[in-house]
Amino acid sequence: MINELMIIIFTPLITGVIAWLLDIKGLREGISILGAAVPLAYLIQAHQTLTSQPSIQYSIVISGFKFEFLLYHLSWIFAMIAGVVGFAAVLGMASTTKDSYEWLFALMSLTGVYGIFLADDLISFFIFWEIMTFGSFMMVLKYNRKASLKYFLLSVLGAYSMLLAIGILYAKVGALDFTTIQQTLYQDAMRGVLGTNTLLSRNDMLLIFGLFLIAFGVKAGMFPLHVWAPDAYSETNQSYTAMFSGVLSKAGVYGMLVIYILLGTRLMYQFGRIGAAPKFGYVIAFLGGITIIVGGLLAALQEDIRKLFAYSSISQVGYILVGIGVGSALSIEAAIYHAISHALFKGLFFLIVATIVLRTGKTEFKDMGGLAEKMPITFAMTFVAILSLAGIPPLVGFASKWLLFEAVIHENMPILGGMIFFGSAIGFVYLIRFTYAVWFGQRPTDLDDTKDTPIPLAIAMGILALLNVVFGIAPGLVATELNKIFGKEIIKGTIWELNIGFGRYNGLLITIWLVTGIVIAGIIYFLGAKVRRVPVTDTYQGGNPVTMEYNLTIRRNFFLPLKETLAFWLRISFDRLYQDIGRWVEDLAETLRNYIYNGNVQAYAWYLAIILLILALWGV
Amino acid sequence: MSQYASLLIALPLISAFFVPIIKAIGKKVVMPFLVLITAIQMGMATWVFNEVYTTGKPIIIMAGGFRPPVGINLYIGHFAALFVLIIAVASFFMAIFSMKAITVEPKDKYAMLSLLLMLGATGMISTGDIFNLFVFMEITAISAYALTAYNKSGEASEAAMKYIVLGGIGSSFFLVGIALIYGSLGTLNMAQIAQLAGQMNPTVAQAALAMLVFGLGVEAELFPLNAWAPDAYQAAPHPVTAMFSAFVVKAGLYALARILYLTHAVGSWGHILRLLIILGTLTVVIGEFSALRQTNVKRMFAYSSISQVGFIAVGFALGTQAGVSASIFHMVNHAIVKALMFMAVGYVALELGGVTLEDFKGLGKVMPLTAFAITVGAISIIGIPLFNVFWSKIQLILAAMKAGKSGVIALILGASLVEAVYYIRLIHLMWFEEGSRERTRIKENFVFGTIMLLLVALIIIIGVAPNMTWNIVQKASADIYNVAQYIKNVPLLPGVSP
Amino acid sequence: MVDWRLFEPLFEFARKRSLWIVSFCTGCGGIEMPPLMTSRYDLERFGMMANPAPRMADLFLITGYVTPKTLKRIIITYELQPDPKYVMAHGSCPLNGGVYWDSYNAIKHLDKYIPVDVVIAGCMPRPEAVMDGINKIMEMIENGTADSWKRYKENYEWYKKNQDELFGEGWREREARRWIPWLMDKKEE
Amino acid sequence: MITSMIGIALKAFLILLYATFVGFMFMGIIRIVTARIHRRVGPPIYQPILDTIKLLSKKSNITHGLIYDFGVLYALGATILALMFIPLGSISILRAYGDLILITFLLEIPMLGIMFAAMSSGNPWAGLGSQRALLTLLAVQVPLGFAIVALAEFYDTFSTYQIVMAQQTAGWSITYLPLLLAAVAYDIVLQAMFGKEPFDIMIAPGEISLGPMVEFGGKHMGILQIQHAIALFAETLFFSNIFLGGAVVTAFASSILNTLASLGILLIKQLAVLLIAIFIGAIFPRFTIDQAARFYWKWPTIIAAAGAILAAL
Repeated sequence: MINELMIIIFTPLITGVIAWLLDIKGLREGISILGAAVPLAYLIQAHQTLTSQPSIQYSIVISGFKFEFLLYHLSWIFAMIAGVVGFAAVLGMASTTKDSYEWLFALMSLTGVYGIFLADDLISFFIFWEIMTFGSFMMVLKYNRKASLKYFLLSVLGAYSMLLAIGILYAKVGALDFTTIQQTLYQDAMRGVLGTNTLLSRNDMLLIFGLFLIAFGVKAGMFPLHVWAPDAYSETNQSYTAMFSGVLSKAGVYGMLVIYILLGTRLMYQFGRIGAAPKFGYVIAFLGGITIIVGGLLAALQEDIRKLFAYSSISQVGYILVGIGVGSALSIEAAIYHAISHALFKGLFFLIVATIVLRTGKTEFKDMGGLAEKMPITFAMTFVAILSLAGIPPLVGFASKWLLFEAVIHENMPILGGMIFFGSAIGFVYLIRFTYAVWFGQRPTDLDDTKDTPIPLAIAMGILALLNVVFGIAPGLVATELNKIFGKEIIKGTIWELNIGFGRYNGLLITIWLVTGIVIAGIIYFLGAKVRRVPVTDTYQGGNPVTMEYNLTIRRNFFLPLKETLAFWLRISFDRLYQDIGRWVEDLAETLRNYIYNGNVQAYAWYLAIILLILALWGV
Repeated sequence: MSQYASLLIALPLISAFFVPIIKAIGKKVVMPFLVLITAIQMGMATWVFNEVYTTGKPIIIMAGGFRPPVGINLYIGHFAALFVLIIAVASFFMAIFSMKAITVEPKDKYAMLSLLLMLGATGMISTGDIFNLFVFMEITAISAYALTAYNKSGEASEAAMKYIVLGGIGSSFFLVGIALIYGSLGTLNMAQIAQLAGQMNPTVAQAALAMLVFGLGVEAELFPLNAWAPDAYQAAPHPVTAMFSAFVVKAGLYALARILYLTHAVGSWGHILRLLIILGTLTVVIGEFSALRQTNVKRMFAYSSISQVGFIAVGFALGTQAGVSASIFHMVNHAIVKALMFMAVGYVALELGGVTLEDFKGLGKVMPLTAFAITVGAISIIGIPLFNVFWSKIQLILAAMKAGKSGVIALILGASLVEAVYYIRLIHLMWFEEGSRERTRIKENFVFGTIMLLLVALIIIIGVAPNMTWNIVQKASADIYNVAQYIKNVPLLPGVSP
Repeated sequence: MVDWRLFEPLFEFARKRSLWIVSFCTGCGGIEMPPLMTSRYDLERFGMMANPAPRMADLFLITGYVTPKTLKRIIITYELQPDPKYVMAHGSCPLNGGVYWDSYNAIKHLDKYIPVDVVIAGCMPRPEAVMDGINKIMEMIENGTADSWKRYKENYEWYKKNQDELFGEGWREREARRWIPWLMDKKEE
Repeated sequence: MITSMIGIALKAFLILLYATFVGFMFMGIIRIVTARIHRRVGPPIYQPILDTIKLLSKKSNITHGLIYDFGVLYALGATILALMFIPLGSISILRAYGDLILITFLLEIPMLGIMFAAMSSGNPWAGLGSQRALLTLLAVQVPLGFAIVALAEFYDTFSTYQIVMAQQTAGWSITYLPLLLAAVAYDIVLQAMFGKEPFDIMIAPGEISLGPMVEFGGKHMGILQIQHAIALFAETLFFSNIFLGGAVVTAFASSILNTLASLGILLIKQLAVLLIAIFIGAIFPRFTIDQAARFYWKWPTIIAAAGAILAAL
């Protein structure tokens, strides 16, 4: 019997390969969508199973390794993120993909993500991590070598760091499955508390933690390892980016949770706490906080839609990291909640960007404007997405952000609190810039015959937009699932209400009163005189007459004052630093080669002599 | 029955000397003859492989019926059976490839030399006598020198010259090492050396081992004894390069590992392991770095091949069974991948007349199948899951970590990052960049395409389902690692001691 | 819809007591505005407020001479204002050309181009005179005679004809285009 | 059930009416006090009401599309929503849900509606004004955030109502050093939230023609006037509640008297907050946007962060 976990994990890959081999237009899309839908269906079904039993397990031995897979509440939630957003992204790709190459690798990365979420031992975790990286890398490679190389190098750096950490753990613990490692390290911590010698030294723990942090930080886009994300997210099929940013970055987040699961107790024992948060978590949280700010500010200064959202993605993942770093049960739940909402709204955003790019063929703000009239459906979706990302009640973005704020601030983290506040404001800032430059204002004449979204994309966006609204109005739906992770009621309240003791949020109530407020405003509005629709040229420009030929909308350098204010900080760039290092390494390599393999046989003979000398002196 | 296995040595040897006669029959028959012989060899190797792995017992062939240590014996254990097969298969594929790839006359010399190369490598792997090992090594080396120079270009002669100088120095020291061992133990039989290794005078043992390692280091391309390799790889005819990478260097590595583990009772064993690890790591790092800015793709692959060899050496030098297993696994995978890639590069060179990066631009449109093969090979070498090299790499890394060599692994992984860079550049170049020259699509040779696809399929099959290969490899590694078993397997003449 | 006629007196009162001014200060009349707004005369007593945006303004104040070039802006700004809107011409120049009576390049009669409710003569009218004018327009609003916006609508053809006679047909488009090359140059710098 | 709902609706209506009225009065007071500082007479206190009536009774209105209308409605709706959550004595309807973070967000989002509407007009001034408004928002967000953090950490609750109740027994927030610092920072932030000098660069009347407001006229502007009034009321009320002790009078036997007394006390506190803002606004010139950002990211942030850290200790 084939286990359902295997079906969940491998269906996308298999369908991807089939779609790639068949390469018949229409058929490949259908197969691929099926490939994304089947795991989702199985996951939804698994929800039933998980109510009666704590987890679903599967294990297999390959190449001397025992691969274990486990579906329990935490992984179910993450897998559902992958399922829903992945499905939507695949639907979107049905409209935007032109060849089967993309299907293969997009679905391969989906398989990778499922594998990561369901893996219950480090080796399968690593393997699927690599599969995911590879799949997404190939998606970028097609569009841009430099971006993909940057992505791949940093990812592989992360992956190798993880491998080293896994290796150290394996060397010390002698096992690779989560359960054993967790128990061993827990016992190790207990040994430490009792004062006996521990299995792993302080330096070991520091090393393992650091390596894992690099590994997961890269994928999550954590500062200062975020530099790949803006390029990689933007230089690929934008429908795929919905998955890339919405789901793949969650693998990094999930990895951070894995740190907690595996090493939490041991690290806590080793390094203690700052205030209420574990010290190691504080590192994550603080880097997350910086990520929010850096990502947000850079997002506001971008001139390319795709880049804006790429940076925005980085910024939003920063929130999640803050939540995870703070490390209380509530904050972790909040972080996961935000992971869900981030996947939903950012997936939606990238599908919107995909639509725009598909229909206009342009990506820069300077070529856009006034599309709201031409693409009303897309704009409606954008509206939902914007409200959600900006954290406007009653959408899901607010519910999760609210939870996160409360969780972080409640743990007495003033500086982090300030950082996340700043982050929410910067969210407004770059969203409005996007809205203004793309949807409003004067429309360049070459966009006059822009069509609205194709149907698969519309369905995909519709799914995500609906979930954005539903999970915002009824946050309890998510909270019940989150509570199952810890097995106790951390977030109380009803389906409409989140109640965490020191704060309450009721999505339904807010919706009702917001509607009431708007109705009141509407009454006043409709009592007034009739309105007349005027064109965009009929605006006040200091009395000057205007025509459509001249651009009235500020499309470039919209936040110039911000740039000026931040001029000092903007000179510091980690991207450049890495590039310099890369160039330096290449030069070194070249010099090295020229010196060593210089083509001179006398020199080569000398090498032999030297080695012989070393052999003699060493005394082997 | 199992005595027929000696034909593995005899057949290429005899047929090599038949080549002039064949030539007399007809010039055109020479290459088909080569293919035929390698095919027969492959058949035999398959049979031997099957025999060894089904019975689980090594095939011991005593030359002239004299039992060792008096007579020379061949020992075709699990490892040898596996590698004899690989050698035969690689030779067979390359023989087919050389039908088109070898254009320079005299082809009969080529056929002869490549048969001798195969013979030498097979002999190195299957011999049970250390002096015999030296002889086979010399056969391999000398035919390799000649084959390197086969293209008769200045570049080729220079490369061959370098190879001869360095190889010559290496083998002379190897011989000195053997002499020392013989002087100390009075035996040349490997099993007996293993038996008696503990009794050796430590100083002599040290010196002898140093010489042996030094000598084999040249063949096994350890840094900095590998200086000949890039030139030779680049200058040699394409099938020869593939053979170098696929089995010649592997034979050297095998010899290194075999001697190393046979003498593990020697007091200074730990030292030599440490030295080997250092050399292996340096090989990896320097090899990868050298490949980084290479514009000649063949040379780039050569450097890459060198660094992979360093990887294997590190695995052997860990001194644990896990390390040996991983190394052998890596050897198998590397042989497959590099055979594929050198063949593909050679094919590109044949069709397009050059192997610089410029020639590779837009290859995906000109020669899609070849480009695909190179891509799969490159991806595999980078170490992506679902491709074969991943498994051996991760096994090796975990083995090294288990042995407490995290620093070394960190260095090696760092070097692997560099590897990713140049392979990705190549892949992007092939598929997504337009060449400066207008080129039409070339109709690819059906046979070569089939061979390449076969190898690609092998890469992916091992990548997706590595279990079978892994089991084979584990048995092979036990063959090398478990010296006690080895001694027991060889029917030493009782009572004969030095 | 609700019949709002019942509330019309309230509305008229509000309109009268809440005149937001958009002022066109090209001429020397502009200098008379600060004393009006500041502590000496303090127009805000009457709920008047200077307002830079014509969309929410009620009273259009033309303070001084009008040239063809400025007239174009005046017309455009006037048309941007929502009804009901009022125009007050300030000083002799808009009334009859004033000292520029024989200038080749000044508009002598503003009310040929847009309707004017109140004209304040004088060169310049002192703030008291302006306040008198404002008082006048307030009265007119109260008794419903400040109906220039209605007149503009009713006699739009005539105003249009006068404007076109002065500037030529399609002057708005032309005027707008005139600036494009200049703006484009600016962009490239 | 029905009766209680009607009761709630009635109460909400009354609160709304009261807030609107007081808000308009506040707007009038701003104008009068500013005038007096300028040594002018100033308009009557009911002037903003007249303005609003005038704007609403305009006979022609323009629109730039659906978002233009919706943004305005959304702004007012969200302001009403925010109002409902802020404790007003003991009579606020949703005070149980009056969460600090929620209210802080709700007080900001009307601006988002206005921005939407303004930008959809396509007027460059509106774009520029929105940009400035957003950057001001960004600038104030840091000290604002720290101030809120300080409060939440000091009282260990996010419920505004509970904070008010705590102040009834323990004294006003500003009597504690951390919260005093927070209050100072918040008050500076309030200056920008009111759109008063020196942080009114976003509307800069002479320079960019009221910025975001440039295209609003007629009933849109009228609705925004109402929104402004309610927002003014809500913001001052929020400040009075969290820093100045709020007001929950229980001295009288009659609940109506209690309510009236509470409202009275609150009104005085709100006026105090408002007057500070007016005084500062009347005597300062305008900061450019980068100056404003640098200012906010320096002193108020330091003050508020100090408050937050002290509160956390």
